[in-house]
Formats: sequence, C-alpha cells, structure tokens
Amino acid sequence: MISTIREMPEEELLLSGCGSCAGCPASLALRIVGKALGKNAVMLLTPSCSVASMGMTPKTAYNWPSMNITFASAGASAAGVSVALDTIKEKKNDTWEKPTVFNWTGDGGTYDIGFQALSAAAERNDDFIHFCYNNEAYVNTGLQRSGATPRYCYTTTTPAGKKETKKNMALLMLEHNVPYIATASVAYPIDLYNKILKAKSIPGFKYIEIFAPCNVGWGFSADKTIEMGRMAVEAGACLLWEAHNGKIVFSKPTEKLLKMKDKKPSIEKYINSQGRFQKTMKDKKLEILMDIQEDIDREIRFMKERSKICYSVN
Amino acid sequence: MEIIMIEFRLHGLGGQGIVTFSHLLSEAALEMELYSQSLPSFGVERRGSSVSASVRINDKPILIHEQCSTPEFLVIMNDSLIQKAIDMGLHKRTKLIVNSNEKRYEQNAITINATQIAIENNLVHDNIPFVNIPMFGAVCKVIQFPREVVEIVLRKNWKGKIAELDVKAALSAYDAI
Amino acid sequence: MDSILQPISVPQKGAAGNTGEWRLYKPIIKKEKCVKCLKCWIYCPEAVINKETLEIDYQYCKGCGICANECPCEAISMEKE
Amino acid sequence: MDKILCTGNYAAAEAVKYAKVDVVAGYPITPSTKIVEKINEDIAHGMKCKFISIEGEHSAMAATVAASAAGARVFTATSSQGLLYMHEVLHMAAGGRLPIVMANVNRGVFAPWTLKADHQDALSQRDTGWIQIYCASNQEIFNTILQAYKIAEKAYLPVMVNFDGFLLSHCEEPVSLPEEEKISTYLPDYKPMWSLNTENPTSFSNVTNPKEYADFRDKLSKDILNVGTIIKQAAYEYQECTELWDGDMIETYCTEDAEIILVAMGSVAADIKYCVDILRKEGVSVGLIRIRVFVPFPGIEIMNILKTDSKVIVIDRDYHFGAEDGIVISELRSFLYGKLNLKCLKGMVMGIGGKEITCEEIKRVIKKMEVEVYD
Repeated sequence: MISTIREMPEEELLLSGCGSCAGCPASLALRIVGKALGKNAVMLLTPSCSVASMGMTPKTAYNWPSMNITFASAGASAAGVSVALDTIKEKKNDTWEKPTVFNWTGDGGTYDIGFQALSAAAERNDDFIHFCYNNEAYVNTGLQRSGATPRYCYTTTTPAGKKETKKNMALLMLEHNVPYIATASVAYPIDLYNKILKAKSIPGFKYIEIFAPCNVGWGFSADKTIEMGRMAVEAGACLLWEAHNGKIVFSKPTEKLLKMKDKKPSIEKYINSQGRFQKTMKDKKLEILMDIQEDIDREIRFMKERSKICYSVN
Repeated sequence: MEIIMIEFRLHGLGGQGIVTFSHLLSEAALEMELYSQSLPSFGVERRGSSVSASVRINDKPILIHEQCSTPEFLVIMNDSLIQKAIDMGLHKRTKLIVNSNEKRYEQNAITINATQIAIENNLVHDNIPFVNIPMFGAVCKVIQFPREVVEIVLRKNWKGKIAELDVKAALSAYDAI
Repeated sequence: MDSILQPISVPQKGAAGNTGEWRLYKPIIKKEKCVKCLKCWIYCPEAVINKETLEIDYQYCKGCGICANECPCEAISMEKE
Repeated sequence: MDKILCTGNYAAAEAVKYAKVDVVAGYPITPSTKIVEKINEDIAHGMKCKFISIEGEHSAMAATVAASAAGARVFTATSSQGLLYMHEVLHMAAGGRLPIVMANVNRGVFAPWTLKADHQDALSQRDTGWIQIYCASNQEIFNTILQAYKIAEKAYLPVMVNFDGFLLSHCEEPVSLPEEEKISTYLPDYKPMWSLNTENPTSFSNVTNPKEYADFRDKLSKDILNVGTIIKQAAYEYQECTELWDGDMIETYCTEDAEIILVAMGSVAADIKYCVDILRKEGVSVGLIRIRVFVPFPGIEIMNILKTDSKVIVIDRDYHFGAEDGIVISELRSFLYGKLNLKCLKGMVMGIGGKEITCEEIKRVIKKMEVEVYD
C-alpha cells in the first residue's frame, strides 16, 4: 500500500500517443492500472473507447499482451485465459508466476451486454480482475443511455432525460459472494492504486469500478476531468468503498461525507457544471435537482445500512 | 455362425431400462465378435411413458441408422404395450418376446415372467423391478448366445453384489426359456 | 506462416500518431513555482510528463489542461500554440 | 487395439481425452450434452484437463477462443441453438486464426422445437470461416476429432466436427481405440506460433485500416480454400499411426459405372450405401458420393467423379430458403457452372428434423427423377 504519489512506479504501460480524446479519464485510469499491475498481466478488452483509442493494427498503445474480444463475453473470455494460464502453470516450473488476468471494459460491457457472462464468472469465482471504467453512458458510439446513466441525464437515446435511475452494479457484484469488490475514481489515484494492489494479491474474482467523468459525453471542458471526479465523490454521486470478503468499508473521502450531519454538500454545483443535465432540466430545475438529490440520499442510506451487514466468503 | 442382419425392436416404459438393455444386447454381440448397433429412439417423453430402441446384429459393419420398422424380434417389457409395439410395424415372421405373467399368443409370442424373476432376485429399486436384466438373459437364449456371454457382459457393466444379482437373475431367465 | 496470418499488433509510442498535433494550448511548467508534488505527473492521461525531470513530451501532449487545472501552486499555464 | 461399444457422444469425448486437451468450456444442450458430461467424468477420474462450467454457448465459445489465444489446446461441444448462439464468436475464432476444435451434434433449429437431426444449424454457419467435417459413423467421429486438431494446428483454422443428433450421438456402435502412445506421436503437445505472452507482449485483433482488414480476410479465404491438402495429409498420417482410415474430402461408393449418383452428407450417407446395395441387386445403376468436408467445398473432387451424362441427385438435410432446394446442391451447382454441364442435377430435401430417410424413399426419389428427365 502506498500513501504518496511519489511511491508509484515510473514505468508506463500505457504508452504516450494513444488515440483517446484529450483529457480522457479511461486512459488516465488505465495508466494507474498499469502502474499497479506491472508487466506481468494479460488484458482483455470489450468494445469501448479504450479499443477505439489503442491504435490501429499493427500498432498498439498498451504494453501488455492484450486481446480484443466480443462485447458480451468479458467474464467468459477472462475465465478462458485465466484457466488456460493455470494449465500452463501446471506444465511449467514452480518459479513461473501466473500473470494477472484483467478485463478492461466500459459500463456497456459490464452493466448491460456483458452482465450475464460477468455474473457467471463471479459465481464461478474465476481468477481475474474485472475493471469497469464507468463514464455513465455509451460514449464510444456517440453517447447513448446505459444501465449506468443517472436519472434526468441527456443522451442521444434519452433526449428528454433518462427516466430510470442507474443500477448499483458494484453492489450487485458484491452479492455474488466474491472475495473483493471496490469502487474508485480517477480523481483519487492513490486510493485507486491501493485497491488494485489489493485485488492483485487476492486469488479469485475481483471487481473494480472506476468512476470516469467523460468531458466529451458529459459536456464540460477537458481540463476539469479530475475536478468533476472530485465533485462527484464529495457530493455523494459516486461512493467510494471496498469490500474484502463481503465487509463493506467506505474509503476516506466517502467516509467523510457520510459522517457529516447537517451541512452536507449539495449536488447543485456538480450537476450544474455538466452539459448533460442542463439540456433536460430547463424550467423544472429545482424539482429535478431535488429528485437527483433524493436518488443520491437513498443510495447513501441504503449503502450505510448494507455496510453494517457482514458475511464471510468461504 | 452364419448370420445375416438380425433386427430387434425393444418396447418398454421409461425407467424400465430400455437403453441399458439395448446396450447389453449389442455388447453381447460384440462379445460374439459380431458387429452390432444400439439405437434408442428418444423423444421429449418423461419417466413412465412408453419408449423404444432398436438393436441390429450383423457379421458385417452396420451402415443403416433408422429405427427397425420390420424387425425379426419385438421385445416387449410390459404386456400392456403389445398392441402399441405391433402397431409400430412388423412382418409375418416377426417373433415376440414378451414379459408377462400369463401366456401370450400374439404372433407365436415367447412369454417370460421377467417381473417375477426380477423380484425373486431382489432386483428392485424404489418399487420398480429391473425387468431388463432377466429379459436380456431370455433374449440371449432365444438367439442362441451362450450362457457365458450373458455373464461376461453383465460383469463388464456392473461390479460387486449387484453383478451377482444381475447374473443370477439373467441366467435364471435364460434357463427358463 | 507469413506475417498477415494473425491480426497482431506491437506496442509502441505514438500508436495513434503524433498526438501533439491535436493541441491548441500548450502547458508550460514554471519550474520556480513548482513544489514537485507530482500531481501533474499522475493526472496526465497521456503519460507525457517525466516523473523525475517534469519535462513534457510535446510530441504526444494533447493539451487537455488537466495538469494546469490540478496544479496546487499555479506553476503550469496553458499558452496558445 | 481396444474395441468398445459406444455412442457418438462418447466417441467424441474419448477423442478429447486422447488429444490431451487442456481446456474445455461447455454448456449442455440436447443431443450433445453427454460429451461434456463424459469429459467431466474423465476429469473426476484424473484426466488432466480444466473444465469451465460456462453459463451459455456464446460464453462457451468466447472462453474457448480466449483459452486458445492464451496457448491452450481447447475443445467445446454444442448443437442447434447453441451453435446459433455462438455465431458471433465463431467468426472471431476463424478471423483470429485460432486452432479450436468443436463437436457440433447436428439438430434442427427453432421454431418450432425439434430435438432431432438435420443440418440447418451447421450449414447456417457456412460463412463463419470454420472448416466443416461431417461424420457418418462413431469410429469416424473419434478419428476425425483427432485429425481435426492436426488440421487446425497446422492451418491455424478452427474445425467443426459434425455428426447427426441421436442417429450417431446416441447410437451405440463398435469403435476401435488405438494405443494412447500412438496418438501422442501423431498429435504432440500444442505449441502456438503466437499467444498472449507477457515476455513478448502483443495485442490481438485491434481495429484495422481497410487495406489491412482486406488482407487478413483475403488470406483467411485463400487458406480455407487450400486446406484440402492439410486435411488429406492429416488423414494419411493418422492411418500410418493407427491403421484406421477416415479421411479425404469425399467418400465414393459404387460410382465407377453408376448412371445415377446420389450425393449426401452425414449419417444418412451410410444408410444410402445400404440402399445402393439393394438397388444394385434390383438392377438400378446407382452410386453414392458422400461429402465429408463441406467447408472448403470439395467441388473438384466431386467433379472428377461425375460425367456429363451422370444423373445426379443431391440429398439435402436442410433448406436453402428462397431457393428451390437445399444448401449443398446450391453449392455444387455454383461450383459446376461453366465447368461441367450435367444432363441432370436434381435436389431433394429430406430427413428434416430427424424424419427418417428410408430405402423406399430413396427409390421413390430416383423414380421421380427418371420420370421428370424423360418426360
């Protein structure tokens, strides 16, 4: 575990000059993943911005053995690689260290089309880390709604604002009784790094969701990516926690928020600095803000209660 | 032994072990250094409904894969199925081998009380007698396979106490024909 | 078997070309104001800031401006290309 | 050599054991289920192989593809809807040039439901880039799966070994099993030329420019077209090792002097051989071509057997919707166009959803054709 930025290794596994947009939170998150996992890892990618921006054949910006797979199959494919590496390990000598297998997917490949295979892999407790970089929409295809899109959010398929609330995917994965689940944010790189280190050290199925504010999809300027991530955590729109063997522990920034009694920060500033809400709020701004606040408060209340229940994973 | 293809069609109720029976009969033929084929007819039926299977024995490789429509032998595990079995096709020379507690006269049927033999030999599980084992012994006798073959095949498929019960039941049916 | 059998790619810098060309504003680090907190280094999505020297690789810097926005001591300014 | 009495499914699983497969991902579907059941039984009895209890066929193929890319020898089995559900990943396996072997137990497709055999499932995967081989006996299933690994790992192409549901999958026939050492010599451990390897990191199947994409696909298409020699080679080597023969693109029976030639695929071809014997005794001059390899299509091999005055009847166990008859005849017709002008080439769709193809029916088809030709 580290406590300062300086302790992170210098080596880059995401090589400069990839094809992502300026200020991309996915590239940023992947850089931290690279630092935490090191070279001995195998990467699987479902269709997402990270595929579109990894470079065209015969060049790639990712310095791992990596494999592009079909959209619905992250859980199954990672299981395939992981099990195959197990058989290779059995044939090789004991000093050969099995590489960490990890999925790099967006919210589509996790929340929606990828859910079935992912759920099955979690139930089988297959040995890999599933990363979901969550930018709360299908931005790769030009901003359509996903299961991670929050209520009232504009997307091209919800031009009047999404009517449904997002699902709590990390909690759904936790309920598969798996060894490790974490939520993180690109705005808190040390926290993210430590969570990846922990996941790497635990055998079995690990799920890490990384909150990734997308300046293109959300409508804010590229330099505000980190600021937006920080605001989301401070307002409670993104809760940071981890659960090792089923016990939910809130991470520092979120813990701080949960301990506040009266003067909790409102989501107003966070919502108002994003184009994706401005388009749909118009004259009903106050009511909508109250609804969004209620969605967040309900989630906080629920997670607080849920964190009191602890079971142990065998 | 000079053989041209012999065909069997087996009829029984689901759970009476028709598939196992067809396997045993084919294996007995293999033991006699003949070619054989066991072809169960599957549907979406569940336990208790009527099922059938075909068995072919030949001294040449068997190419055909359809169910036997006019077999030499119609083996019927339960006398309530006789009419249904006949309706599914036979020719004038078709012989019936029927499990029944009374003599049956359809098509010069050979009758054997396999249920009783199974019960006498403790071949009962969950109140269902395993009639397929004595029926196997009986059919082997009818087609003149030696006694030893019956025993060898059963011991190949089961071990220990069950094998003993099987052999005893099958051979007593063999001798009863 | 020849090389076009399997669709394999090799890792290299500039997989999407010289992405520095995308830039409209250029980050300039004023070393005298810098406290070496390394926030610019870790928050760079493109890995173009050197951890030790804090030199910026302008060949690939896309000019997003996160480094300037996150710098706690206003040591980085975004200047028009 | 041991001779056992076993079902087609058992023979397939037994071949997997002989091939020392590393990873199997499988999902149950009638009539292929017994294959993965037996593999699991073998694992319980100490076979060195990892089984992934996957949650669906799309995932089964995805896991198989990924395990293959990681350097393992892999296998899966399916049928009908399962194969259809895999469709997307089948393309990926072929495009990625991964040497996967799959048993597909042919079964008709939904709707309405049927459990029984026809070839609609596999033939609707014709253009996925998989080699397709159709077996006519349980011995052939065993032999072909072992040969399939040889072919796949030499050509870097996935191979689908097809056999008819129930007619072979659940039918017990005698199968000769060669000594395991002989198979080990025939099929040594899989050493991929490329894999997901941390010592030499590369990435697989990134986005391509049109030129590169077209080159990859062109190479794939040409390699499939020319895989015939590898298929034949694999069979000869297998015969040398085991003294068992199943090979070649087609099998012929009594074709030398035949006026009427039946063309068929799968287990029904064996039944037709039996019919040919009967018909010959009745004075009908008939022969059989069994298509063993459907992809790549053995057009040249078939053409070499035919003469301009041959009367050819193609029996299809599938529909080519929108055309008058089946897929196999469409393929043959388009191959022969401009090369051989047959006096008579007729198609017949039979045996759909396990409907039995009897000798009587074949006779009727021949009669009907003769009437049509001479009228």
